[in-house]
Amino acid sequence: MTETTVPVTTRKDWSSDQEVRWCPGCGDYSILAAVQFLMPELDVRREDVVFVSGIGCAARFPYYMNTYGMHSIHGRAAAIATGLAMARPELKVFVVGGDGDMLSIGGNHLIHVLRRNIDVTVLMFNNQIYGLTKGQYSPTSEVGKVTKSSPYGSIETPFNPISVALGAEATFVARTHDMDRQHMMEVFRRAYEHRGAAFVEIYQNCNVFNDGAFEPLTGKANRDDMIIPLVHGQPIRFGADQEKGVAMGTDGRLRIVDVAKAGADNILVHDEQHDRGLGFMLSRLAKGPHEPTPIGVFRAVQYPEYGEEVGRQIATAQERNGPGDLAALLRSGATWRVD
Amino acid sequence: MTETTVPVTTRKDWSSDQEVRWCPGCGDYSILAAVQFLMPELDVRREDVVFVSGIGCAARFPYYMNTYGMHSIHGRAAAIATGLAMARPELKVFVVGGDGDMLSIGGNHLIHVLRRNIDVTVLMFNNQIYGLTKGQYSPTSEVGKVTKSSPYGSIETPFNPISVALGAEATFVARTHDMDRQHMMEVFRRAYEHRGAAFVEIYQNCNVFNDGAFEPLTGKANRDDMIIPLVHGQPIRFGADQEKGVAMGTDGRLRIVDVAKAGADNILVHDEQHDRGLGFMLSRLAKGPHEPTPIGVFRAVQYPEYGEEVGRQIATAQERNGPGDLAALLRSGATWRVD
Amino acid sequence: MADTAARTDPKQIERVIIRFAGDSGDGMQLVGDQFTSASALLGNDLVTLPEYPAEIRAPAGTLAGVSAFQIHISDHDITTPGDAPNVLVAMNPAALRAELGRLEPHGTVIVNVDTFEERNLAKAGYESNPLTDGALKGYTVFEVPMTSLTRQACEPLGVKPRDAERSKNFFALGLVSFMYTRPEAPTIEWIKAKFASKEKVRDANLAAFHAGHAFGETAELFDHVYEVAPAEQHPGEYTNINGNTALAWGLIAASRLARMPLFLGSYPITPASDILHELAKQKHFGIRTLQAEDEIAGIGAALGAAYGGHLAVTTTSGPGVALKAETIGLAISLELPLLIIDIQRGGPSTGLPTKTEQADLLLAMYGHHGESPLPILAPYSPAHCFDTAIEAARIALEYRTPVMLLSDGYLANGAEPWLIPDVDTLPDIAIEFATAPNHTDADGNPAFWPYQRDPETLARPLALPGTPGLEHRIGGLEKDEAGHVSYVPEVHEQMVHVRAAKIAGIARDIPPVVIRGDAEDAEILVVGWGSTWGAISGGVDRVRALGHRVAQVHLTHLNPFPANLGDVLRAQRRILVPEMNLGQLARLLRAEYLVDARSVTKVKGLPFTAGELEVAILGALDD
Amino acid sequence: MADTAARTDPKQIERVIIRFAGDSGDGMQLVGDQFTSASALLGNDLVTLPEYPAEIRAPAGTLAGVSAFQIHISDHDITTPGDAPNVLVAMNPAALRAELGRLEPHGTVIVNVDTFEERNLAKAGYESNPLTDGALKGYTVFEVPMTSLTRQACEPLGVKPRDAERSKNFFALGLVSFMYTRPEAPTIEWIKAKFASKEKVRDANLAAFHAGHAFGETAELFDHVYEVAPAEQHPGEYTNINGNTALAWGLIAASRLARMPLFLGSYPITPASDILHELAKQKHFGIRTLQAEDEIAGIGAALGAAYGGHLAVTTTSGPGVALKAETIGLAISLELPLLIIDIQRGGPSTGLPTKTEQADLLLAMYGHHGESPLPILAPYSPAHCFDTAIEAARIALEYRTPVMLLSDGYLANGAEPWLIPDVDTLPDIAIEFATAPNHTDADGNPAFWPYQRDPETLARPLALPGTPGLEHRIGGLEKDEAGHVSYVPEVHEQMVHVRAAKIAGIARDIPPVVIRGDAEDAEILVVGWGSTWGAISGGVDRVRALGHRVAQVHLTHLNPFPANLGDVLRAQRRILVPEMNLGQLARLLRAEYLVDARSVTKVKGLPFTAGELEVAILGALDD
Ligand SMILES: Cc1ncc(C[n+]2csc(CCOP(=O)(O)OP(=O)(O)O)c2C)c(N)n1
Ligand SMILES: Cc1ncc(C[n+]2csc(CCOP(=O)(O)OP(=O)(O)O)c2C)c(N)n1
Ligand code: SF4
Ligand code: SF4
Ligand SMILES: [Mg+2]
Ligand SMILES: [Mg+2]
Repeated sequence: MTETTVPVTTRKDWSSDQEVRWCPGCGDYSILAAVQFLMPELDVRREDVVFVSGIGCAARFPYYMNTYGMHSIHGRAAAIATGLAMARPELKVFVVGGDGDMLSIGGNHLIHVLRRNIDVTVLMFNNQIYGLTKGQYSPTSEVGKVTKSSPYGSIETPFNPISVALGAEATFVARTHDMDRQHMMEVFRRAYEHRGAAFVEIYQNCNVFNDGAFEPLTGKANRDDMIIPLVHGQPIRFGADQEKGVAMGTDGRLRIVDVAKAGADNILVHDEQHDRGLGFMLSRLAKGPHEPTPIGVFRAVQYPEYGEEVGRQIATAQERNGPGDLAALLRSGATWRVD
Repeated sequence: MTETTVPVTTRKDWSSDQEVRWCPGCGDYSILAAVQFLMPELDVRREDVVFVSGIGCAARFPYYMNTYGMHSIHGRAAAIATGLAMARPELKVFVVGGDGDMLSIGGNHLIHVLRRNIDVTVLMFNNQIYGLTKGQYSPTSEVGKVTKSSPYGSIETPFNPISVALGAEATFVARTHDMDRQHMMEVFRRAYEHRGAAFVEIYQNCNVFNDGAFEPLTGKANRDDMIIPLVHGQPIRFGADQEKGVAMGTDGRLRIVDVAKAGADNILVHDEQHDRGLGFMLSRLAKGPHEPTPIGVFRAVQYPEYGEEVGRQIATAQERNGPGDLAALLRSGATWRVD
Repeated sequence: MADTAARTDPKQIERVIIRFAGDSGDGMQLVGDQFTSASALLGNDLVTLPEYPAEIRAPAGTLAGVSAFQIHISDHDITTPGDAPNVLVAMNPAALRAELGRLEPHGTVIVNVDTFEERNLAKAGYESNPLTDGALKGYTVFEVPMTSLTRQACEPLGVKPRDAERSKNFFALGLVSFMYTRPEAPTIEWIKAKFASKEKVRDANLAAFHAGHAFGETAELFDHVYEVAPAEQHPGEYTNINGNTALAWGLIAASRLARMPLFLGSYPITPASDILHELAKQKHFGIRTLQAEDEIAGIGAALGAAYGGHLAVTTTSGPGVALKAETIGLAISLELPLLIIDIQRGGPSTGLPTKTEQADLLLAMYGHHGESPLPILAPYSPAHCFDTAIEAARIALEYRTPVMLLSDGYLANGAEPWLIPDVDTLPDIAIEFATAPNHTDADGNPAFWPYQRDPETLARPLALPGTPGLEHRIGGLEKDEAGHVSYVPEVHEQMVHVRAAKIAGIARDIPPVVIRGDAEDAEILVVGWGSTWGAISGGVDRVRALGHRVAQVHLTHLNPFPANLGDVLRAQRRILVPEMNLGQLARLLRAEYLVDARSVTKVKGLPFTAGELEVAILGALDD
Repeated sequence: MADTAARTDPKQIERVIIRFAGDSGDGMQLVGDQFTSASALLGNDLVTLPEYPAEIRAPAGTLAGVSAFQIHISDHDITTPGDAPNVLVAMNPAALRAELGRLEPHGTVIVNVDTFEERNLAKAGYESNPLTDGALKGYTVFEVPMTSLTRQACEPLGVKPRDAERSKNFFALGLVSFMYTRPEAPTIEWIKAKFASKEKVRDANLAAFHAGHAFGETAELFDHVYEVAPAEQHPGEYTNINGNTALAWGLIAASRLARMPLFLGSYPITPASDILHELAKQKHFGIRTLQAEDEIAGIGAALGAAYGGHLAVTTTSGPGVALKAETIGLAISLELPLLIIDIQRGGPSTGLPTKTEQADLLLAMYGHHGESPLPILAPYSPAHCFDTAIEAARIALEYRTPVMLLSDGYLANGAEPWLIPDVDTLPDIAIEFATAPNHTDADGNPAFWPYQRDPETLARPLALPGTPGLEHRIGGLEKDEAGHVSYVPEVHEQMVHVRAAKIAGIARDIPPVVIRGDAEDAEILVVGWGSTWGAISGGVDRVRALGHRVAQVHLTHLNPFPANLGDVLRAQRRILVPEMNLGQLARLLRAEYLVDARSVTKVKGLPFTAGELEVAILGALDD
């Protein structure tokens, strides 16, 4: 590897020779396309990229990327990626999976990978359903959802993945959706560039088992009124004419207001780097994809990255004790000689 | 059980005959005492109370309560309690364990029991260390902590248990500490009375492996200036003369202010029922027990309780289909006769 | 030709094996199921084998997307879905390519000729058209334009051609129903009921079904139609049932027989999920189901419910059993009744998730740390899942122990006619819970000792939370009879032995093995367990028909083994153990009885065929 | 009496077994360790057995709180911590009560008489004082007021009496050091170094140690002191090492020998945690340790690091192995090198967490779903943990497979003198990673096939992420040689067989078993594995000393077995298998070789003694 510049590539270079096996019309296709279109724009070589996934429809993702990849077991991708990223900090590690994989069986690994700020990019495809096992409700399914495993309707309050991630100390938290390639690419790029753990929730349509779940939000006709784009340093406004906005009251309540009435100056300015909970409040603005919902980056703060800290401790230890002398180690306790 | 009133009991009735085997001076003793003193005040019979625990010093708790109890395996108490509470909604189920048990290995069950709003009272003894395994850092240990497993200092951002619980949709979230029996009893009583999952973090001193972790907060001399009591409907004020307070700015930032300067009217009024993130912001006020820290109830909202909903669905199904006829079930597909 | 074959009397045949194959989206499982129902109503004996790909929907028209349904119908008692199909219905080139190899020599192929155009051929990997290039020489081939005929049939209904095409599977069903003289009425009724809420679809399907039937009648393709007479069966009421439904119903029955509410803690996984689905549907039986956050929570919740006095169950497949190992250990230590149901599939790891295998026996037996024995049972046929669920519950309750039940993907989805039992004749499996102290302490006070055992069964008393006066604590640490934690070396050793003795003692309480075939003086004994029963029986019968003396033993109880098994085995000249693994039962038998049990193995994700076992048994006889 | 015993020449004895026992807070492990070091420096052979309670600190003075440390020192090669102690040092009544039963008949008891007052006697459950009520008849009892003498010795230092009392363990150490003529200097040095940062404590401990020594010299209690001469040992440099340290160092050595960085993913659990602690300390070797959120994450992270090219390890005990089962299955399917280290403890469930047991062998062997073989190794002594770690790494790397290493609580904490190996003589275990394509695809382009195996070892090529041109995907679904997912029945069957053959083939690459004792014409063969080696060897030697012909085989490789094991076994008249479980190795041997291996079992959380095995072997000879 004597070259120092990364070769120019196109989407094709990043596509593996494997036939893509998602249902026709599945939102996963557009996410795959967004990633494959993005990769050539990043300053990275194919061999330095690894996709690690669990099990589920979403988790088939690595097979379609012409990079290194591991399709592991259900829920454990974050744990496996933790080891890989710690061992090989120079690699770019992605973790890909579904809402079941990451928030049901894999919930604990997810919150810990975020807390530890491991240098991985987590892409969670949220289709609010278990696709691969043919349609049971998931931890993000709405209350009342009728599925094979909830014929009388689900009675479980869904997780709000953004809230979970923020409650788990995530340093980068964002949301995007499968109907907007530009937005996906932009969010993925930011997540990729973030040092430490980046969590991205992607609203994804499962047209077989949960068709139209995000239509109220992502449908072309609905977007203006329903999607609240978050832009760092900008007032939080939306609507066809940016006529609506979000404001904070001294009673500690965020409200959606009419900008004209409330006054443009009173619109809350988005601050990704807010360290004490604004992102969380924004994540609570909508109770589900039937209310105006923020998308974009909720939080992006710089904290020490785990692998780097590990490296630093090793360096410190080596400064202090030299680079590990095996013969000396074996003699580090009391020793005696027999002649 | 023809009696309808609960017999009068004293602490002694709630103490089992087992010798208590915590280290002398351990904060667990005072938590045990608070629970044992509280029980006679609650309208409940001994036989209807069950303590379920995982593994750890804290998890030995059930042995000392003269009730039903299960000392299960590391991290799984919340899952076991889920089944018990669903099966027997008339029982009062407590889940007891340490910070390692509930936030490390048991993190996923914890967030799911909270999300589902199972009718259990979760008491998490947070000593910011693994006690039983003799002193490794835990997911709540502060960065830089030197332990047997982190001789160069821990590099992990700790969880803030209140934030985790709120991020996981918990309907009741509170914090108390082992140096204030009255406060403990009050919080435990509220948690017990809450319908659905109640989460209580108890700052607990492990005098053997992490002595004094909460001293800056809970030490008699420090309390006034360091503990911010949360009282529903009251302005959030603290200090020997209530001279300090918490206020929200329109920039979405909570600040600790001088009441005199800010004006008493501008002090934020605590609202446990705030449904969109105030409790979370309050949980971020302190970055650790070395900054002024709120204690009390962060959130208490009424959502449908899981077991009750299960019961309701069964009732609906029985209304619709009758009470389950086995012979008819076996004939519910196409059948034919051979003579 | 007015006198077409179709109008002549049907030709009587003893049995036929038909395989429907098409794209995953083609609805092959659906029509397979309905053909099964119609045949069952006719009184045929039958066994089915559904096979579908692991992908939800692999790209249409590819080999990976082929979904198939095989049915064996017969006028006599049969035990397998058949070795090689006699008839293959191939809805597209991929189906033909993927399935042709299984067809019997000179078998019949019915293809949807409309799909044999360039793109589809390419997707299936054909370089030239097999219908024209001679690849099907030797087979009887019927080329039927199913797509276009279906479209035509639907035209008058105003159904759009693209929508109409979706009904082509019903065309195929109509055609095959005609060929094998299945009555039309039940299928018509069923289509009406099934699609009641979608009128257009219902009408299209009906039209396609009629068109297929009519095509058979009018097109002069077939020399004659066939009839398979009803099998001789015990009198009574029958239904057609697959293993997962039988298991779910068996659990419901067990809960009734135990007079305990049913609790299921589960996490979805193929091929076990349908048990969760079925039980979730039957809520009016007072069933509580929890779709847990993972397998550990699933069994954890079940254990909590067991502690609360429910008949508690967890269902899963191999990866889930692996995850549940630690909690199973706790259940063994607590000595609480609990059913762990493993619908085995191809491993290791994610392996072949939609295929069948029997490779979790040793995991069930040994997959927990420490000395931690538990009973293991395995049903031998789809319907036997019902009985085995009840028997597993009986043992779990009576002995206060977790019990493993090993079914597999083949049993789970395969179906057979089932003589519906009279529910009043099912056993009472209720147990008594403790209501009073069972001990007097040193001070003369009454006490409850949760590990003071029944001297005969060694079962401990169960006092449910809520029982006044019996408050006590249990846990996973070693404990003495009083239930108190004890690290005394002798107590531990005694408890280890008692736990082992309790499980071993169940042998007194289960039926002895019965030899099928030649009980005396056999040349060889064939020992099996689980879903291989049908194929083994078929193989044994064939070898006996050749004049050999063959004995057969099929085990439902795998731990402990029936008390007489050692004697039976030691009396044999040769022992052959066919398994869909590398010889797991054989290992257990060898270790336990020091007999030279030899293995026949097949680890292909597919059940044995009777023919394979015939060959294997004959081969073993030569040794 | 100027001519006191202490001033006469020491009496030479061959060996002595001393047991220090006191409250958990009394520091028995600490003085035991130091007595060990001093004895090691003297050149004695020695074996130790620390035993401590599961509670961090059970209430002071209770039976549950007793902590003990046993040391066996000898002038010749010994292999066990000894059957029954010759000397018991009891720091309080509870220690006396808990431990007296182990002492040899007529053994010596040294008690801290200060503690024998009413409250302590009651806490220990004594109704009267055993020192006065005749309970110690037949023993040689020395009543020493250790607490008060320690207090007196510390007085001049200005140490408060309550603080001074804490040093009474050093008084005991001084006294026993005197009795057995241990040199004082090393202990003094050690106290100075260990307590360097706490002056007061250091000085109090020194004073107490001197006082104990002086007490022995001046009090006219002892007839004479004893001397245990140095054992004959291979020349070289020695250190005293326990199993967990040896294992940790072995892993570091393996990482050097493999030229791969070491990665540990682990979750704390007794008795394995110390390996994590030791490796976390040695960061300057470039070691990365992750204290994971649970055992599943521990092995998951290790697997990720293995994929990244690190020598990856996970350490745990039984409950953790159970939890790791599913990920082990993935590692087997991926065929990545990975060490899984199980420090076994008493089970099932939480069981006896601080006690030893060997009951996870069958779990290691069969505790994963599907057909999923993996190699299993077990060290036989504390120092052998070092070599076994290297051997396990060698096999894992060369065969690209997870490997199980089974140590136990006894090896983990027990110590023995170890001839420090010359690091230059350790084997090179480095492997080559793929750097270039190994295949040409249909279009003639170079390709990398991750499952195209080495024809001899059947190992697959490993291409590390970061290697240009070899990008590929691996996963837990069944796959073909090219690494592509495949559900083809024949591919699955072939892969199942190949994975089995790869592991079985390791037998060609491991040393044959060597028979210790009477290789020819033995009356009985004793087969063991793991930590029972010392006790078995002792038992075998005793029975041989009685004139019997006894052979002994001790297995380090448990899967696959050494190639000649079958022949060795089949040549025997009797086979006896002692295990700290209910007969797990015996089951494997019986199933594999159809030999009538009989079990001797002990499941008490304690190791066998040589005496117990002597009895067992003699008993078996009578059969
Ligand atoms: C240990 C384990 N448990 C269960 C399964 C079955 N399983 C496979 S994927 C899946 C959930 C899929 O849902 P999600 O993660 O949301 O992905 P999607 O298919 O919707 O993309 C389940 C339950 C498994 N493979 N392994
Ligand atoms: C499956 C499993 N893993 C690990 C352990 C070892 N273990 C017991 S308690 C514990 C952590 C204790 O910490 P915490 O939960 O904070 O309780 P504390 O002792 O501090 O009260 C660990 C790691 C175990 N018993 N079981
Ligand atoms: S089942 Fe749903 S998520 Fe899965 S591939 Fe099909 S459409 Fe996509
Ligand atoms: S180790 Fe710490 S937490 Fe555990 S009992 Fe002792 S003081 Fe309490
Ligand atoms: Mg999903
Ligand atoms: Mg703790």
